[in-house]
Amino acid sequence: MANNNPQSGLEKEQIFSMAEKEMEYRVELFNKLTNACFNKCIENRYKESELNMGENSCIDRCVSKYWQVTNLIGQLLGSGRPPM
Amino acid sequence: MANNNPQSGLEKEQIFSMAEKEMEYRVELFNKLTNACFNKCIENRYKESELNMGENSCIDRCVSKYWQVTNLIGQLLGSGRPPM
Amino acid sequence: MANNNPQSGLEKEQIFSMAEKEMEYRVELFNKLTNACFNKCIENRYKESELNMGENSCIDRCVSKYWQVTNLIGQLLGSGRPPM
Amino acid sequence: MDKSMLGDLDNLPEEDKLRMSSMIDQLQIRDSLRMYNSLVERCFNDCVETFRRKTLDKQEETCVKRCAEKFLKHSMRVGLRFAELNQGASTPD
Amino acid sequence: MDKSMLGDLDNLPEEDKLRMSSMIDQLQIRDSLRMYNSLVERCFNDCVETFRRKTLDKQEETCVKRCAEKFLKHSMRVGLRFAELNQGASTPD
Amino acid sequence: MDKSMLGDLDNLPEEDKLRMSSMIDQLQIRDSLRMYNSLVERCFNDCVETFRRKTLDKQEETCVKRCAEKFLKHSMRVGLRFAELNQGASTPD
Repeated sequence: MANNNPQSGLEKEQIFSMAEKEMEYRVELFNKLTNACFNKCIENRYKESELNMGENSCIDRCVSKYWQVTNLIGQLLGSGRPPM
Repeated sequence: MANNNPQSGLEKEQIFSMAEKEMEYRVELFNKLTNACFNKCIENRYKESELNMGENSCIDRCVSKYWQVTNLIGQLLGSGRPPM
Repeated sequence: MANNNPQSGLEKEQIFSMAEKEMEYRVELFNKLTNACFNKCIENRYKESELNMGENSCIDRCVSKYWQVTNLIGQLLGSGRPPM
Repeated sequence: MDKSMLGDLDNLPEEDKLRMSSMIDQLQIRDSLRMYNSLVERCFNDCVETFRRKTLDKQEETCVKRCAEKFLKHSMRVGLRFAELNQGASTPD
Repeated sequence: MDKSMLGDLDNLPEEDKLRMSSMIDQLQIRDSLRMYNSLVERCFNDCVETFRRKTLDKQEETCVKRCAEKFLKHSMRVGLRFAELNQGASTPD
Repeated sequence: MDKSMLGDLDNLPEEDKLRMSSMIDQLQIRDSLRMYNSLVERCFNDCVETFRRKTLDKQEETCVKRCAEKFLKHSMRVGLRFAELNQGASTPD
């Protein structure tokens, strides 16, 4: 098996494994964000199935603030790694 | 390596991988159902270690209603996939 | 492929797979313990970023009690398996 | 969640692209099954309070449907905003 | 959880049956370790409220034992009902 | 969490040591990403209550920083105590 790729097989495995964890992290971030903003913005009596104007603008601001908290804590953890 | 199976190796991998996810889904459904019904039906002062009659019939109805919610939302998600 | 190891390849796979689950269990135990004791001991107004004396001694006792609950339930589940 | 959120595959060799793409598919299937489970959990918890009978009454059924629909709409909106932030398309207050 | 809930392996070739069965074993081990962890978490949260000493008092110990026993009995009953539903053996209200 | 908590590799053959050590590395990476996610979730939930604007105000920012710092200090202390218990170094009340 000729391997004229600059990366060895082992290095490639590590790249894929890291990429997988990175993706799992993104999926989890998205799910936690979605749940947090649902809890903060949506009244849970469910009088209707549409989002009203107040809920819509709450969602937009909530996503934005959640994002900022992610960045803030990312800086604090001192990692060069961006949250996404 | 003779492969006189109608399914190729790749197809078989996909079947096993799908079966695994399906099983993980069932385990998670069972665990969520168990926790939800414990929260709804069992008084958490733990005055005794037996389930009393009221708790027992609450559990039976709770499982049945949880099941119906699973089906209802399954229909809504438009999937032909049964919840089990 | 000579295999002069007393363990067969399959047995080895099982040992690694068991070790992995055991480690996942420990990580989850540690995370649940950490969260439970944070919820029980730390006031969540965050008036300062230091742990005060009361919080520190609460944490120590909380870890100790959580550990005892782990052991108690381990005995009850009748497993010879130690919680760690 | 939208596939595009999981990363840009354009500058990979063909063989790795395939493998990465299959990895993303696997994650999406797992994620959608989990989402289904947690949507059921949420709507059950919010809508079903009494256990005097073993079938959902009309009111509980309506509540569950609205809960699920509302969550899906919410989730879609969050997805849009999230994608904007990922592309750095942030606007002032 | 009961193995039978995870599916019917009868109409598979022998080799695949083995592999599927080993997969189920793996899931069960992982699930039982998780169950152990979340049972401890629940009973600790419900039963231990004060931290004036580092050992459980008698009352806390009794509470934890009852909590765990009650949860296990509950879980068994849920398993029975769940299996019935899976077999379509549903009866009227 | 500290690597040493995950077990003692000394009495393994060299090849297995490597594999076990790589497994531990993988678990630690996954765990630290999860910890990051749940720290954000916790501090957001505890510190951000109003949505009249789309940027964090000064007070929210301070709260988030303290929350994260406090959690990290807490987590470190728990780690120390946990390690002691694992080594059976328990002292009386």
